[in-house]
Amino acid sequence: MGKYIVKRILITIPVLLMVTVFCFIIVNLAPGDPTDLYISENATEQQIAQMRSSLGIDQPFPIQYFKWLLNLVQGNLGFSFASRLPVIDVLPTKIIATVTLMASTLLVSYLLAIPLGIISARKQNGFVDNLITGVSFLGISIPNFFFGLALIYIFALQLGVLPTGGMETLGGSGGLVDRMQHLILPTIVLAAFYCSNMIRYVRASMIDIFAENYMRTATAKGLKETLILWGHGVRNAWVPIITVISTDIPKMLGGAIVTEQIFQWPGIGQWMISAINARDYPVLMAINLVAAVSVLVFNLLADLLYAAVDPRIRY
Amino acid sequence: MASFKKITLLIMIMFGMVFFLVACGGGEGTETTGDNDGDPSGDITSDGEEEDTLYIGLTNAPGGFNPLNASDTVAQWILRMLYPTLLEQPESLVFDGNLAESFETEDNQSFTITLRPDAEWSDGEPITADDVAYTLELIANPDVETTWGVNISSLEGLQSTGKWEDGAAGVAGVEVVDEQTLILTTKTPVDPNYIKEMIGFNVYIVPKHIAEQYEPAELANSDFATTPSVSGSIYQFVQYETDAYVQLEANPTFYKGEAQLKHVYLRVVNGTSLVTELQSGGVDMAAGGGIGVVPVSEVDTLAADDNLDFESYPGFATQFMFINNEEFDADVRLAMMYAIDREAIVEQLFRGNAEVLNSTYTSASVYFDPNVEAIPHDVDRARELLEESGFDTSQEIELTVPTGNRAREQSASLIQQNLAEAGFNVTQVTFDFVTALANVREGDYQIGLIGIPLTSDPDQTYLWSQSGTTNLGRVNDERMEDLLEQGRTSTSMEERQEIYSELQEYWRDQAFSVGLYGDFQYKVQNKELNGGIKEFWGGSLHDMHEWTKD
Amino acid sequence: MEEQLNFNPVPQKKIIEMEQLSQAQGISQNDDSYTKTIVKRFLKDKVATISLIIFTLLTLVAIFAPALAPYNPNQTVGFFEAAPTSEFLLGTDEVGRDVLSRLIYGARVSLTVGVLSVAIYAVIGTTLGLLSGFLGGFWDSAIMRLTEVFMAFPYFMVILVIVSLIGPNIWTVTFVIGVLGWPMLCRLVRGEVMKLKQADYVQAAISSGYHTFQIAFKHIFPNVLTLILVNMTFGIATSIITEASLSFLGVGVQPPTASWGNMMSNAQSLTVLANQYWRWLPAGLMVLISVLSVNFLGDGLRRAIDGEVK
Amino acid sequence: MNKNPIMQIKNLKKTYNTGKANEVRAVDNISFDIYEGETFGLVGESGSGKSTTGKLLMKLESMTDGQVIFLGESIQNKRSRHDLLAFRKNIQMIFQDPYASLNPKMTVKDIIGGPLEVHRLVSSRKERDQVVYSLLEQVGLSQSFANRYPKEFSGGQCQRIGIARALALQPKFIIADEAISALDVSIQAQIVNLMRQLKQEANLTYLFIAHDLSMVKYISDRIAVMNRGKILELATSDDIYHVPLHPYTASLLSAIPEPDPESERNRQRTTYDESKFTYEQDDPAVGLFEITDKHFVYCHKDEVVGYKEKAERLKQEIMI
Amino acid sequence: MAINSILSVKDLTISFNTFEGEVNAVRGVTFDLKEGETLALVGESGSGKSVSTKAITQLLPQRHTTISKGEIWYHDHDLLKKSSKEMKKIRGKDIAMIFQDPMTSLNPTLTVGRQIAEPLIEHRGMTKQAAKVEAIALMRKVGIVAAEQRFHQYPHQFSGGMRQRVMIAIALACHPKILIADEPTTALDVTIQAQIIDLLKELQAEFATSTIFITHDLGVVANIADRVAVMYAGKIVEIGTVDEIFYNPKHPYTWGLLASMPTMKMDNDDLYTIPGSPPNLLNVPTGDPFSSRNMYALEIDFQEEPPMFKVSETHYAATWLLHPDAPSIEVPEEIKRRNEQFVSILAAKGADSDE
Repeated sequence: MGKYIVKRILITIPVLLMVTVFCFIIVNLAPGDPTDLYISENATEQQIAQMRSSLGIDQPFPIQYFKWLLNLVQGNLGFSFASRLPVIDVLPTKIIATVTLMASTLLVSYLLAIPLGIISARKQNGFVDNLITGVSFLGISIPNFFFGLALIYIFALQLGVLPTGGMETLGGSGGLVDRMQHLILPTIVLAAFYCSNMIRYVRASMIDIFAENYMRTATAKGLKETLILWGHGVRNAWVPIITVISTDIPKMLGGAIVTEQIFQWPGIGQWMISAINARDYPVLMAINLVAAVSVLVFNLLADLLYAAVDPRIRY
Repeated sequence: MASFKKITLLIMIMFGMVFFLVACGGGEGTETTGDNDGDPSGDITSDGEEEDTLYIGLTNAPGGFNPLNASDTVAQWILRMLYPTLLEQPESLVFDGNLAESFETEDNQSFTITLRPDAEWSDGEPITADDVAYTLELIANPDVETTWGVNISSLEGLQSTGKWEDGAAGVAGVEVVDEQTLILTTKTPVDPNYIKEMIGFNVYIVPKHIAEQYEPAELANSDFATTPSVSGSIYQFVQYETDAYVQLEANPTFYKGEAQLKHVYLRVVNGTSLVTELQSGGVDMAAGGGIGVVPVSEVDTLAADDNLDFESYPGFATQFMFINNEEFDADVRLAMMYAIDREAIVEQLFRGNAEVLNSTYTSASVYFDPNVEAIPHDVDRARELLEESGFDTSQEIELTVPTGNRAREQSASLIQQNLAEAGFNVTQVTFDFVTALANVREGDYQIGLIGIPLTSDPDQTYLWSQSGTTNLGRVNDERMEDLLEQGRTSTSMEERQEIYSELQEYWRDQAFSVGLYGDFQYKVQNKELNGGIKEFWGGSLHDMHEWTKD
Repeated sequence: MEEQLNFNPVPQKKIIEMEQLSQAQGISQNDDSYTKTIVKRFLKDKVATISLIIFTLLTLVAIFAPALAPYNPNQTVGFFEAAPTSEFLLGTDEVGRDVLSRLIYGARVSLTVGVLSVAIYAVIGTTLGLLSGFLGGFWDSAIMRLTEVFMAFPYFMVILVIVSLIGPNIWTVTFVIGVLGWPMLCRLVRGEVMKLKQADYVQAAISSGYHTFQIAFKHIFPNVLTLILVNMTFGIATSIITEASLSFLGVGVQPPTASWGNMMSNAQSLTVLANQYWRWLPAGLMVLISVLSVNFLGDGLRRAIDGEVK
Repeated sequence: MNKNPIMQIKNLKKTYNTGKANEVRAVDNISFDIYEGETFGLVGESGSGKSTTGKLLMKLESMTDGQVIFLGESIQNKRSRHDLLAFRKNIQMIFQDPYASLNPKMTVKDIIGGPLEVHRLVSSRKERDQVVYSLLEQVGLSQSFANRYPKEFSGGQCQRIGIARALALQPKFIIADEAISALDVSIQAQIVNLMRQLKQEANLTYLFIAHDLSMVKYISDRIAVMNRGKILELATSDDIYHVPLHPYTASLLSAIPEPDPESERNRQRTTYDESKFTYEQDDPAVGLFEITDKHFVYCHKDEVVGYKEKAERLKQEIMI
Repeated sequence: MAINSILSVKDLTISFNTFEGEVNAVRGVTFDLKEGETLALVGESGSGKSVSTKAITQLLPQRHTTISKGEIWYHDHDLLKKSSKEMKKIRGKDIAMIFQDPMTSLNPTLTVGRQIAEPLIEHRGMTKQAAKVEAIALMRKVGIVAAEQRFHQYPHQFSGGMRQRVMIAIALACHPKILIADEPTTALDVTIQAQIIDLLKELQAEFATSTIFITHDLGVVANIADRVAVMYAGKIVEIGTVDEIFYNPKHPYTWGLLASMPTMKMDNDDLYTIPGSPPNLLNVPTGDPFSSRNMYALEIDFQEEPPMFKVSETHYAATWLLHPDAPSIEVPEEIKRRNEQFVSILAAKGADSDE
């Protein structure tokens, strides 16, 4: 097991390097010099050159990359071109914001999706199943910017019961309830997709499981419905569920860009958009790194969890 | 059964995690805000707390808080709340004393500045002439990254870049007389308004005792530039939550008196959210002036909102269709000018909340000459001119359109149609703003839409001179150079007005570019707010310490 | 009664004939080819059939847009932001263009982006998946590392950068979605190929002397094709939404070209959302309808292939 | 019977996960010859390595060690496309699961005719179809099957198609890997009869791999009994049945249920205690020893005498 | 010998809905299971043997299945009329099942011990501890060594034979009155199969369980069954004691089955075969579905399905050949041989009973 983890991590390193190299190239390929943004209309050549050297972009790409890598090893992600703040100082707050939204979204999604998916599979092709399936298709099909704005319009502007955006009431005394209120709408918008997606997977795998011989055995034993369902059925659905979770989480960590935009959620996604617009390379690289690491980490975690939920899998 | 317990436990852990995250989310931010953070009952915000808090909506994030190096308008605007300037400008080119009690000259070359004796930094240190001189020295120091070089370049002893000559290490044109007095000397006589705007109004005075703790070369990347600790103006910096909000609190030592609104949050939101926040009361006012822009499509909605004050004024924000002068001669350019129905753009797209840009000055500018006749929309004339020019109309012309401004994107569609009517073969190419700007800057374009924020000072050398840093049209015209030179060196406002009238006329005839429209400034704010945006946006903050909320 | 019964033995020859007859009948009972069976099953699924009809209609609309659209979609033809009238059935947009015409032309863009981008990644994903699964060993791990690299990319960032690099237009958006979308499909195909590789008929094909590539593409590929098709239908739905989201972020298909996505992104103006339903509702409905129909189509296809009785 | 070996297997080995904790010697150093025209039965329970052996001989898996000579040439040297094709033309396989061995997305015509095209034995579509029709007829199916898909047929019909495919290249040698075990009893008999008939018609050699002795005994000339990757006994099928020397063979025989209640009631089962027949790995004194004429048993050198006596005893019992 | 029926199935008719149409899987199956006996259901795949027995415990997928006719009587209850809740109390407790594939019939994610203990807790109300003790005892009983350790292991750590032993332990945990064994040894190697059959026989005697044993292997039937019912195309075509079926078969299909098996005694002749394949139950042909494969077919076979003709008190067969008007025919060699054996067995038995 330990050996397996070490091996996996070692495999991960070249992948990570490749991701960062690709990302560095792509980011640097983008036309337009960051200095175009950070100088005023009447700036002189000399000022531009001075800024370029101050930002460290006066050197050739490979050297820039290796400098970045060297800094990374020392835990330094550079400073933001836009705000000149060390990226490492800003990153945690952004991650916390995104993770908060992600956690509430995924919690709500999965708590709803897993039972709904199971019910759907159990009543396969019945009215309830068609209803759940239909709504979940809707959830996948509705663009979240549209859904989000509609919710803002209804709940924030017309009814005035929920805030339009942000993470908390600024200058208010904050507090849990206030934060929860801010979480509701973006959570609904994101959960619409993640919940629907999960429902589909849970439903599909439960349908397969219901057809399994061991489920027949459990029935033939005369066990109670709930025990058959949870004790025998759902147990075997964890592997696909974990697979979905392990792709959902990095997807969200990579930024729920549109939703964060709409709800002014100060997370990774919003940061990324402004960083792209500002050609803020260090920030982009950091976000990319976080996203890539999360993909790889959750891949690994998923593999390890498989072994926990399925005794047949051993490393 | 055991699995039930496990699942329940798992769910509880997950709930716990969410609560934890929610409770401590943005933890750094709230440390300073209040101590009842995480107190479940703390959500009831008392009215008293909100009454002395001002929420301002911004549509752009500030690029740092470096008083010496702030190219973006947002940062400049916020810095004005944090650092004193010598002068105020409540109306365009009308200057009042601020840190300076007086700012006088007799020869238009030597300016005597007397500072208020009572001014203090927020840490209790007095603000003296030394601070002013040190600020100017920093700007002139070649090691310091700064955007203000050009502002002070007229001073004695400085190059045209605003940096001192090699080995000079000091600004000859700055002389500290005593704690409250200093004298600035320019290389040649200048229009006092020029120096008043460029140095008096635009340059933020930095605390010498703080700034000198840093190596000049490292100032731009230091916490001096990112998290200012000492303020000399209305507010002091509390924190910046990147891309989310800037939090300020009243500076008790402010020389004009402590602000009535003790807290300020400048929230960074997108245009749509700005509207929803304004309507829901999440922000009290839009920052306006190109940094707190409500989308033009929402203007009617906002104007109709009973809770909001809505006014619009001509401003300094402009949109040009730049024409690559190297590719198109004057006739063709003029044909384009005739072809584009700018009235329609202004009337229909902006519902009148903009003005046709007849010249290179908006009506907000005192140098704007209303007598320069506008070129009307005249397709026939355009065709005629086009024919005369012998321009090959089959040639495909690319119209570069930057994204990020819906009204501009929409106007592009109209412009394309207009030009097509006149016989041009135009296709739109869209790029994100930076790319578009980069392409245009490098001359890698034919025609393109770019917005230019103008200044109250009429000098536009940077735009239309061959040596201009933002000569996007690649203008290379002797007469124009001449006029710009005259305007720049003239020392009286009347004289300058004359020169610039001529320039406007010449500019129109040559159609160096097509002025499309000048966006109106909107004042959108909660009716509860007393104060807010002024007709001259740049001077809106001069009485900010007196603003209140009902 | 007894008299009617005939207890004569039937000659063996006749029995053999009867047997052959009954075998032939046994076959003729399901006289359909595999594809036909699936089609038949699919057609029994009402929702899926309706979805297919809708999607076909949409496709036809897209193809015959010039004939169907009443106006030039990019020309100002009326007042700005006018509500629907008999002249402009769905009103006009912010610069006075006919919304209906734009909607019709938008079908072209949305479907092109949807179908073409998925086609691109299906080709990449399938090819790499087949090779990875079939060749195994070094190639397998190399391709798998590559999928990891691509999956580790923040999707939107790359899209945004590339789009700003090349300039946002329908082809860029299509290309980027296509180039980035393949890893999931690749893994799916690989997994399936690994399974099928052990199948006796593949072993039989090897024994018969087929070339490796023939086996991968002629023997294995048809058996993963349905899986790929189902995945592709869902992919089309996702692509249409992605294009719409990109348009919302301002980097999708650019004006004046109409796409449902950029039409719908009008709804980001609250005034439009609240007061000018004709400027977003039709486009929104079209996105919803097309995505739903593609989704249901995929689901129906999957069901027909699995032989799941509805 | 012709005594020319069509295939010689020498010290064939296949090891999975070599050197790891879960190392498996699927095929552990086996040697035997298969003569032209005979039916060679290879019997063993699941995990005995019999199917792996079949795959090794087909070059569907690569051997770890050893040598296989087919038609006078070593098969492991056949790497080039040309050599491989030549090899595969002469050796074909019939698989266990009649459905799984036919590509569900291909018509019967393509399944049977494909190999013909690969080996360029036909020059046109038309010619191919003619060959396919005659092959269908040969295995007792109607021509009308040609354009249909495998899933339309019953298991027995599918297995006939599989046989037709194997016959298409007119191979000399066919490996039938549990070719009948997935079929119903009445169909098994049909297929076995068909295979016997074809063998005579086309002068084939069979390697008949199976997990139980009843059908193998009936169809084979010689039988090898495999267990844990080793051949434990190799003899003519009569000898295997009447004079089973190795206790494992005896236990296999005693376990076969017979459709005869009377004999079942009186049946005595012999159990095989494996621990008594486990030898040290790679002991040179252990191997296949010829006990009586062409009757080999895997044992230690010292046990040979004992087996010889046993053979005598058993033979005498039969006589009586 | 008191011969009470513990279970009687009457005219059971079941069909499945598929994409192609309605498959008539079971077409009027009637049989009794007598106390303490083992009844073997024999037939080719698709003959309906497994479906019939699944109907007993309502294990057929409800959505696609139509049970159009029939009764299943167990202790004065018609099992077909039971609600699923009532059925739960019968399943595993009164009627237990063993399935064909031990690899997939055990839940891979639960320990073997837990799977054995579950019915004990459910039906016998045992505590977890008590159930564990009992489960370990059961495991020992079915021949699993080191039961204490293996209690905590998962199915994948067991060999096929061992898994089937676990399945048997689960089935017998509550001492069921009826055991339905659905091809329990088909997936196993012969030597393992022999062990499992011996084990089943032994336990069946000990628990006095009546057994329905489904298989297609006549060898296994000969070993384990008291009575045999031969099924073809959804019907029982012949039913009788094991001796009657093996030594005095009356249905040509039974003849075919028996004759097509190679026996150890046989020579290298061609095997006897039944031509063709079983009919498609989507459209059951008129007359006897077997007629077109029947070398002894009469004209009437193609017109009318034969009823059950009585051969003896215990022996019935559905073939027109038993009709008084039917011509006499020459039975296959193998059957002749068996008939001869039957005579001698009868004689021996008669001698036994005389003494």
